[in-house]
Amino acid sequence: MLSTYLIVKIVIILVLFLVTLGMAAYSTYGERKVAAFLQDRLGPNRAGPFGLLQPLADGVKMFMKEEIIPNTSDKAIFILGPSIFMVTALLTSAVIPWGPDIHIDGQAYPLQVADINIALLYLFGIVSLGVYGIMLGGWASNNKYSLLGAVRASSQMISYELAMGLSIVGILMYTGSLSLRDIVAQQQGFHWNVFYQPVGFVIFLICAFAEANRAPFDLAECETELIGGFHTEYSSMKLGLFLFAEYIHMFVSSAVIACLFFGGYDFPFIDKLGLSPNVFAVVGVVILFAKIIFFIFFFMWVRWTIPRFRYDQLMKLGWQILIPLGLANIFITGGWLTLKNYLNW
Amino acid sequence: MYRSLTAKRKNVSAGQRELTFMERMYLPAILKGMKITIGHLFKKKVSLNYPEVKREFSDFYRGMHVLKRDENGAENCTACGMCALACPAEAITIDAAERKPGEEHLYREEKYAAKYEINMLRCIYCGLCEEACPKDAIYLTERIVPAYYKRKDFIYGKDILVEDINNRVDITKRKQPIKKA
Amino acid sequence: MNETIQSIPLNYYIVLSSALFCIGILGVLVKRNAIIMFMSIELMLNAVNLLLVAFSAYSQNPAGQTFVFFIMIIAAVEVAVGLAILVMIFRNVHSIDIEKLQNLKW
Amino acid sequence: MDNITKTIEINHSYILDRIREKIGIDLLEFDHPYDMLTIVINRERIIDLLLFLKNDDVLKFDFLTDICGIHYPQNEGKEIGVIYHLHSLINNIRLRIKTFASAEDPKFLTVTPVFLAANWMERETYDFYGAIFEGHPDLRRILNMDEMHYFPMRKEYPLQDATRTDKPDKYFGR
Amino acid sequence: MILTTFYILSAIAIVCALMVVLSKNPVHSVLYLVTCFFAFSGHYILMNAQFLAVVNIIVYAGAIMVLFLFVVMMLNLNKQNQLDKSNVARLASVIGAGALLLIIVASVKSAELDILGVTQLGELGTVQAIGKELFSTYLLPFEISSVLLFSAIVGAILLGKKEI
Amino acid sequence: MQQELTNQTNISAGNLPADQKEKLQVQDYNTLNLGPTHPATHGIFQNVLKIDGEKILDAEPTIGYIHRAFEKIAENRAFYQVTVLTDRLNYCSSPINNMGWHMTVEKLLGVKTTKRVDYMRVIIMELSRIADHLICNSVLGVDTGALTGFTYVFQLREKIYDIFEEVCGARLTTNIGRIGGMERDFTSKFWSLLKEFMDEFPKVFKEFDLLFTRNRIFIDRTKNVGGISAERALSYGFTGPNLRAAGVDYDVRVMNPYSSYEDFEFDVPVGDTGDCYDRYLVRNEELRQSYNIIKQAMENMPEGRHYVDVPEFYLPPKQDVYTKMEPLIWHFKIIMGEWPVPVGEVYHPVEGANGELGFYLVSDGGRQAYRLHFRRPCFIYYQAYPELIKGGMLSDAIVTMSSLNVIAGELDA
Repeated sequence: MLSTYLIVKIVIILVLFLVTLGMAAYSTYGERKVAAFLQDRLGPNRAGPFGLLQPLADGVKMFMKEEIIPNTSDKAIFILGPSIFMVTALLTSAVIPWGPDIHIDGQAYPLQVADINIALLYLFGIVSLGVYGIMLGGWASNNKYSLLGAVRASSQMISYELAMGLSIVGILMYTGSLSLRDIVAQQQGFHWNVFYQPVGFVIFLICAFAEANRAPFDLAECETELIGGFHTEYSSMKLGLFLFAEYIHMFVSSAVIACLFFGGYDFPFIDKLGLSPNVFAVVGVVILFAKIIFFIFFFMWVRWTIPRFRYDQLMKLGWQILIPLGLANIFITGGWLTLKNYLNW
Repeated sequence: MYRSLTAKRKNVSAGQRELTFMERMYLPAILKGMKITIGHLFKKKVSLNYPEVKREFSDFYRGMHVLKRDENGAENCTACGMCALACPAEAITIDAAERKPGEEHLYREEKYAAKYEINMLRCIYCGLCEEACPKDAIYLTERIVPAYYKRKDFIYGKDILVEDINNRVDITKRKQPIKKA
Repeated sequence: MNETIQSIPLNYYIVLSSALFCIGILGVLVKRNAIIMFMSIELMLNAVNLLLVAFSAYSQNPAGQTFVFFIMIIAAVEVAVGLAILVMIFRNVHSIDIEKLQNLKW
Repeated sequence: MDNITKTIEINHSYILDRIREKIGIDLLEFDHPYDMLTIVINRERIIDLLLFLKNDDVLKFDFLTDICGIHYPQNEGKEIGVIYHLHSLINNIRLRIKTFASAEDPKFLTVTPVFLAANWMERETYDFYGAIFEGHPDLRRILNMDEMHYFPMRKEYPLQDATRTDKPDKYFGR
Repeated sequence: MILTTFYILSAIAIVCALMVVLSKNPVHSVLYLVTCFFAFSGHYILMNAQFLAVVNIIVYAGAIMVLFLFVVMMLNLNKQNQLDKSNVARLASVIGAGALLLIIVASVKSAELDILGVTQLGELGTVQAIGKELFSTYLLPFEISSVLLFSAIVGAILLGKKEI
Repeated sequence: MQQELTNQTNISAGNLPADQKEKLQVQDYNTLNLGPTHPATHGIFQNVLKIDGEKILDAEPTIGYIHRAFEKIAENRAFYQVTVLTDRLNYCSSPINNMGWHMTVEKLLGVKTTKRVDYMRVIIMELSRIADHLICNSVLGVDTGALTGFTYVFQLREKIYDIFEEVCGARLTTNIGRIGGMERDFTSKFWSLLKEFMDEFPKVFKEFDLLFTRNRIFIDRTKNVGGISAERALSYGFTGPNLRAAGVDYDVRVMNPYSSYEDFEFDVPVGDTGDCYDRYLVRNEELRQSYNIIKQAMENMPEGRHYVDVPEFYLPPKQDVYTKMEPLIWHFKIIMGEWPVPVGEVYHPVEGANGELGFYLVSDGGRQAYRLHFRRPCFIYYQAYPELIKGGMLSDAIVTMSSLNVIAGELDA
């Protein structure tokens, strides 16, 4: 029994790893294609049909490029930076429930790497470590633009983590669990949290943008001001890691949004179809991925539409608007729950 | 503010309304913008697949030069030096030579350019040489000068500039229409 | 996880914590860089945390873990204010060498 | 349109009279080439004149359009010239002022205190012609490199330095 | 297996702690300390204190050390700014710290710790358990700590401002 | 007492060793090289910023990286060859520069152009003004982080360049028109292209407008950023949209009409505060006005020849040159520059896309100008840049730079 369990877990981890990388790779392609289409351009269309092999070509290009480490940089940290960024980005996907349980030999296996009871806290812990990658990378480059980018990124991520935490507290109060699995399970049957926590959702969405360093919060790399921000001095695969990690971040953020607010693998009336458990699981995974892809597209769509904030405006938005809003959300949720308890609904 | 200088003054800054509350919430502009951008998702794309599809040049496009021959295949250029004089970039070098008997099929007039070089690195494609030419000899065409690795490759001599006798370059469209007197 | 207590005697944790604590003291004593000293103090706090958690676990008393929680709060507070002071000192004196920060008035 | 009545009133002779009458600057020459009043004054009086023109209630030459230098090698003692173009926006009338100095002593007074715009234009003039503007806050070369030891727009310097070897004619079509 | 994990984590913790003190570059010190805190979190997990383990990472690694790193970067403390005490002072401090360690270890050795006769780890470290404890027994300190945090925010902002 | 006070205040500095004392003076800020090759400079020039964190304490612009000695070259080139130099001043709107130069020479010669030539020129000039303003405003969008609006209006600019190509054969460095008129009459293809552009412009521009004008993020980024008062702006020699944004309705087209601008109905948009947002609004309004001017010019285009007789400069028709003796001699004389020109000096301002573009031409009667000075608006107003960005954030510096529309070609000449 244990061995099947282990095998299933390992398979899930491997598949998840590959899927994450694949999603990130095709997000780069998608980003370019979406940007191009939104801008009346064609986008990549040379490598393969419709340019579908473009991520491969990009990868090859990244690997073949000359590796440049600035002479004045702190070499160990210079290499450490993108690595940390990549690892933390990958780690977050461990706690996301990718679908309903799969049944093998009458035994249910959750499609999840680890169902820990403090999954949300774990997410926060890992996300807060992502700052190190950017900060160290930016600092070690020994370039003023990189440093400015690093400073911007770190203060931005720390500030928005706060608001993000507050936005989730509402959900916690509502669901009473820190486990993503429980949270998703509670939303089955179209009881999506987004209907009960709309404010929390908006705050979380904005913070997800900020945490993933996406426009309009891409101040850290802000090509017109800081040239490349923290990755100005990076080249070759180390740059690739930074860029890749950003897309992984986006993928995971989308997954978390889908799980927290959009019922994860739930879809209206899917539970009424009476599908067999394994088909149900597959359909659930597909549904979750559809949601994720929609949110990735949404990320891109927003990025290619609006201007970015200025540093002080960003801070102001985070501290003066989102955090009070998050607090208010907690208050209202708490009041509502108390009322509900009181009236025994 | 400063005194008005003309009656055509129109203040555009004061004309802007204050942002409404909704607009201050960022959302309407963002949503409107997103509507616009999503609308473009399905529009016809304007970029061309370059090497396969090429954009149409105008009839007067100022690209690579050509030294014309007349209808008998003799070179029009008479090495008068007008083009070199008119060239603001000093890109043209000409050495003149006398036509020898028996070369009438090669050169139209008694004098011809033994050496005619245009340095394509200096050339700014302004078209003044074409305008200065009194002999219907030099024209800019819609061909494009390719890139090379070496500077000396950009110095085009007569071997490149003079049109191939079997493969004429058509410049009739860029010639001035004949004025009715 | 429940076998932890059987396999690791509490003494081990006490020795580990005291070692880390002493390293913290060493850092405070050796360094002149105020920030490193500060970090050493954090290390000491953490050594204490570890010990508290160990005691709490070995005595099945949640109070220890609650204390750790409070220590973390205090550490955060201390770091926020302390680093702000350090930054201000650096602005005025352009150094965070404690040997240069001896005079109270400047 | 009161602008029109004013332009009739403020014609060239009126400006000249007013300058003479109010501050008594010795106008060395004046002319109206292409309908623009051009006056030549002593270089010492430029600040007085510009200050007066700027602050005068009627004339209001409050816009410094341009400063540029000029070099007349054959005019002995007046080789280097600095030319100011002023514009009275209210009256819509333009004025050209010229001052001259010798090439040995090309000293002029800066008008930066009167018009902030003069700063870089004077630097440019210094850069090209070597006109030294006394009192200028930051008289350095602006367009050319600092190591340059001559003033390239003076007529004695040809367009191309015949002695340079880094750009062989062969590659530049000459 | 548990014991091995303990040894590995302890080794990481001690080596990193030493490197915090020994490394020349403050940024390296910060990184070593972060690694050290990870080892601490590992220990917490060993002792079934998951909540504290995660909070340790979030608060220490994710916030406090980032703040340190931030300040080190902002003040641009490079190697040339690295300051050390004289050799005599260093020797004295090593001896002092070593002596302290000796005393503690010696005293622990003689102490009788069997009084804590617990052999099973309960569900002490879960969020629920800690939360219950915090919001019942330690409610007052918990609320006061929020005041403390608030005053720290105010204080840090006041101190950080250039001109008040 | 005084001594004591200073002692007390300097006590921290007094305690420091000598090398750190120096640091004390310089370390209150950090320097940041914005340029020469920074993406936001849109050209090559440098700003050494003194920054404290993100705040800018001071700036020191250094220019001249692409100085090409145009004024010296112009003294060694015949008049008709100077046109290609003007192409390279403000390369976003070279036709205006070309026309300005042609009109300067015409003024020197005392030539009066016909209405048809004037109107043709007005169409070309306003098109290039549209191209320039579109680029400036959309690049302002790019510098605030929104690339998409840029790509939309860039298509319009491409259309304008197609039109230029149809007139003169080149897109960017146009060398359009000749002294005395245009080199050739507008073709039917030109008219259809122009009509297509006129049909499309309002639609695309509306989208652009919707993307930015009322977007709070954009407004926050640009409002009260890089503002300047009217008095300071005048003193700094601001012209064009930048001066108008500060509230002075000075427009050369209205004040000193050239090329029959007095025939057209258009407004002079002004702003209030001279900040980036006002500059953006003024440019946007000018786009509409330019569009209207082109419309009027298209409607009222008079019949006639596309050039006037300037035997000194306008080349005779090629057909005559090939066949007749007299035009051939003319042709040679024009190219050789053997026609005498009047001795004199002339200043001719035109409303360039960035402001008053002036040509000060001193002629000694020879083939070449004795002295030709370009009054480049960018060069003059760029010196106000440090003042505009002082006290702002780094992002403000970028936005201010792009909304000033500093173009390196014009800056350095």
